[in-house]
Amino acid sequence: MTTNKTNKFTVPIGPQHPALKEPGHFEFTVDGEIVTGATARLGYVHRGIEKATESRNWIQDVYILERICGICSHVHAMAFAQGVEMLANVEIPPRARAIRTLIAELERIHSHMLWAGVAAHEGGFDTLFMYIWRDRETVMELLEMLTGNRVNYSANVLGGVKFDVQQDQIDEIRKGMDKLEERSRYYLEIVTTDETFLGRTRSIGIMDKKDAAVLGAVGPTARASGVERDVRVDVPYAYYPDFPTVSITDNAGDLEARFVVRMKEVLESVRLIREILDHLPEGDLAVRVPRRIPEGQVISRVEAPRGELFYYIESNGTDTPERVKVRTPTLPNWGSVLALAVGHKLADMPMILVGIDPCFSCNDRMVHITNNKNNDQVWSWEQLRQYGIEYYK
Amino acid sequence: MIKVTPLLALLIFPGGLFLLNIGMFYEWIDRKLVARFQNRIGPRWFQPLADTIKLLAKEEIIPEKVHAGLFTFLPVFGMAGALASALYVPLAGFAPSYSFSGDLIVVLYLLSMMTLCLGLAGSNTVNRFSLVGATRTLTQLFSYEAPFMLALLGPAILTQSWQISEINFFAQDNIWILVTQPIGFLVALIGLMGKLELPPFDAPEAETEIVSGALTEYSGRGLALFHVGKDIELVIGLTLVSAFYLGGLANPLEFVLKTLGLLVVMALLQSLFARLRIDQTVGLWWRLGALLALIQLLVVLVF
Amino acid sequence: MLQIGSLVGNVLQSLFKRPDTELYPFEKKEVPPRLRGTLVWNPDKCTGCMLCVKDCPANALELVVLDKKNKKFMMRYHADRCIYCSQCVVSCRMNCLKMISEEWELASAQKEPFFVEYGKSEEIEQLLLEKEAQSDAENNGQE
Amino acid sequence: MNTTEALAKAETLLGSVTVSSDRPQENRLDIDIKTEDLQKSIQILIDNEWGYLSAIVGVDRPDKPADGEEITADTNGKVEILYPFCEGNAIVTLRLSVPYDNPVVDTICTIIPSATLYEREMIEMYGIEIKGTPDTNKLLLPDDWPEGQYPLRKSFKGLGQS
Repeated sequence: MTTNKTNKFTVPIGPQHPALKEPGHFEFTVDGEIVTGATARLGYVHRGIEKATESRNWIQDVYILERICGICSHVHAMAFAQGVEMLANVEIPPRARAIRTLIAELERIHSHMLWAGVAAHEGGFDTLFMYIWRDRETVMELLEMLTGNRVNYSANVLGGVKFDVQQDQIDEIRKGMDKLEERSRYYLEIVTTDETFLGRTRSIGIMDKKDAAVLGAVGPTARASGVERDVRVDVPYAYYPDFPTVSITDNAGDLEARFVVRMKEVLESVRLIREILDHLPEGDLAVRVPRRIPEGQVISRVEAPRGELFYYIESNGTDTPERVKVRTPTLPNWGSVLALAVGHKLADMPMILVGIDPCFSCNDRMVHITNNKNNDQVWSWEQLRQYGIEYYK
Repeated sequence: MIKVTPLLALLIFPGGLFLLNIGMFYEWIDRKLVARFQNRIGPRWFQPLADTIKLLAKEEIIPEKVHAGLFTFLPVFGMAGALASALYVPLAGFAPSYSFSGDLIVVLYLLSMMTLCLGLAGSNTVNRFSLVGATRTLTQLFSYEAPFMLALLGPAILTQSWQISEINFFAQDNIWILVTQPIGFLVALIGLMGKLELPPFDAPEAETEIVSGALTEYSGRGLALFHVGKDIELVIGLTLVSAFYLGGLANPLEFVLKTLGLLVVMALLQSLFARLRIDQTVGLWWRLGALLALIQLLVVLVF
Repeated sequence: MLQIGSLVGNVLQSLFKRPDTELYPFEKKEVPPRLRGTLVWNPDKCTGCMLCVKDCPANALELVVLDKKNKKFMMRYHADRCIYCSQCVVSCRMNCLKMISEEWELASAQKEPFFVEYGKSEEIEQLLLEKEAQSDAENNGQE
Repeated sequence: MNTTEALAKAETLLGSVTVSSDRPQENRLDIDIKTEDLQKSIQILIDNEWGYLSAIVGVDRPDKPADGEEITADTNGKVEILYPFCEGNAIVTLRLSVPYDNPVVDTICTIIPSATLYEREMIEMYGIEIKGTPDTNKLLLPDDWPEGQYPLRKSFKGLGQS
């Protein structure tokens, strides 16, 4: 129990906590059940990826950046590949653009459904959680069929994509889309009509339009507050110039609105995927990109499932980048959530935290251990066992 | 009807061994049903037993800054309360081992002992999650207790007796009280869910907010006792509600059918709702639950 | 319209449906043909350009040159480091590398199975003999 | 407002603080500003509702060492700090550099409160001192991270190695 001078009670959430699927630390000062202050401490899954890119070549970096996040791995690789192609002045073939977009949209469906399940679980609605995750398997299996992997699809190479889409796969995807569309409509209805669940989501964690705009919220979090910020619409990249998407917004700004926006985005993705499959262009899958990228710097932005993903890439003319800066969508959304936590009930905090769809491994990217032997922070299995025996003697 | 000798009653049937086993069996049914409602497979039949044995075999860690005596004995008290209440209810359709006029009140208090012990156990530790959990447990106790009692009062007034066995006989001879007092039945059933902290009333142990609530610091034996105590409470609660509202319990077959029927309804209710916040729970009980129970009582009194 | 327990239809249906759970180690699903499993190297066409080694993000590949003129190479594949991205398959211009979908349950409690050596058996034997001779020589030297 | 108009508007708005500017990409405008003009220029953009702060990017620019020498902790240099603002397709980047021996910039949290996370990252990764930032606790690195080690500087090769 920590009590400070004003007799305030601090409730920690994390680093290990059932509400957080990844480690992160939040401290809430509470007065009874009402939150009066909030701070964050990140970095528990920092892996040094930004630094690591500087010592690897451009091709290797695609994969290391893809592993920033498991859920939105494709968009990371895509943002990087897109930036490098811009630097190298390479135009990728239309079929590659279409397939990239296709996988990105499938991934968006997968991410949004994952989030909806987790958020339902935070609200104690386990049945909804189980159902949503069961149906998410459909899209996971489609991705596995297309790329051979359920996460970290590795579909991008510099200059295009690795995998083609064949006719039988197109049929499979269409079948899957029909199922997903039906189920998403059903879930949309549930989250907007179920009384007990609305008690946990309606008018909770409201962020108004002005706050969202100034605090720099991005993605569905911003759109649920009525801020039209969607890179796919603002700066069409990949195949979006040919097949534009609609930016889905809601004005309520509460948790319910975030559910509604995400579920509607799933439906929009389904529509887009069908359209892309109808008009899949013929042609090559990839073009050659030089191993040495010409000097220059570029900003590459794509819309990840959680919002705008920002890449700053600088090349010094060699086969390794000079600087790769990644700003993931979760980081600006944290700022907005921590600023808005005050005044809410403690019981609502997990749901509000989860409401932005946080991805901790996305915003943590540092610390690398280079020398295992001389570092007492790294323990071997044998050492750990020995320590355990000593401890309990 | 057969009467069982006291010592046997305490150790083997209906107290002791029988109750432990049937408690764990009912827990399994509950978990299995919820799993099937959620389109999962669910645990195998021996899972609750295996959990209990594993927990009993494990080291019990007494955290720092707690009253060690309280920490050790609270689970025992809680479980003793639940076991003792078994002596007064028509378990498995047999006549209760002990019976006196007014035993209904005693059973209700014995059942609350478990919850009180939980609350005390939570506030005994310095863990923040335990403390918040304990507060919520006790808050919830004050919210469902009155409506639950009022709901069980209906049949008692109808029988004009406070003796469980007499109410049981009365229920057997007459039309199911469920038909005449549907509101009372609903309040009693949902009150039972509140008592057992089942969803949607699981705010006191909401894992995504406060880990495991009052039980966060418990491990090994203490945790096992609390879990088994809750299983026993589940059986006794089901017995009470079905004896009162579902036409009494005359023989083991009726007992099994009626309590399991109730359990199916409870499992269904568990999987249908999102968790209520503690303020919503309190609001629901006092604004709606208590009011409904009172109306039911008035109806009973007038007619 | 607001309602209580709106999932009830689906919940009751689930009771009579087969559970969706997959009993993985007992019942295995068919793997998709594109699944990326163990890497297999075909030494016949390899020219020793080393592109696969250079592009591997996890340093999982080592190409040992036995005889550069006659194009004799041996590959050491560290499956424990491999991240199964199949960049090497894309990089290889001779199509010597392939990730097979048959072998994918690679978990192991020991480290040994993760170290795979590919090459023509007679060449490996020759190399091993050389190695042995070398270590023998070293041992003799020490004594 | 299309991209060209947006960039033209930003160019006129920021005219008073611009030291020099260039256009690395079609939709981008990079503006070099003086370190002391930072708060003023950001205030201009926010007051006119031009876009939102997308990130704070640091780029380490050590002085080029003599041939054959490696960059070490003693190498002099400066850190470039970029403040990219996005408005639709248009991106305006405010750029300034601070030398290693005086790495001080003003906070922008007074104008954009959510920038605190980006500023904490800059403090840890580049050793920039941010004047007036509300929270200087460690954000990403461990609490026992040694003083004076800044992971994203080019001279950093891992702890215990230089």
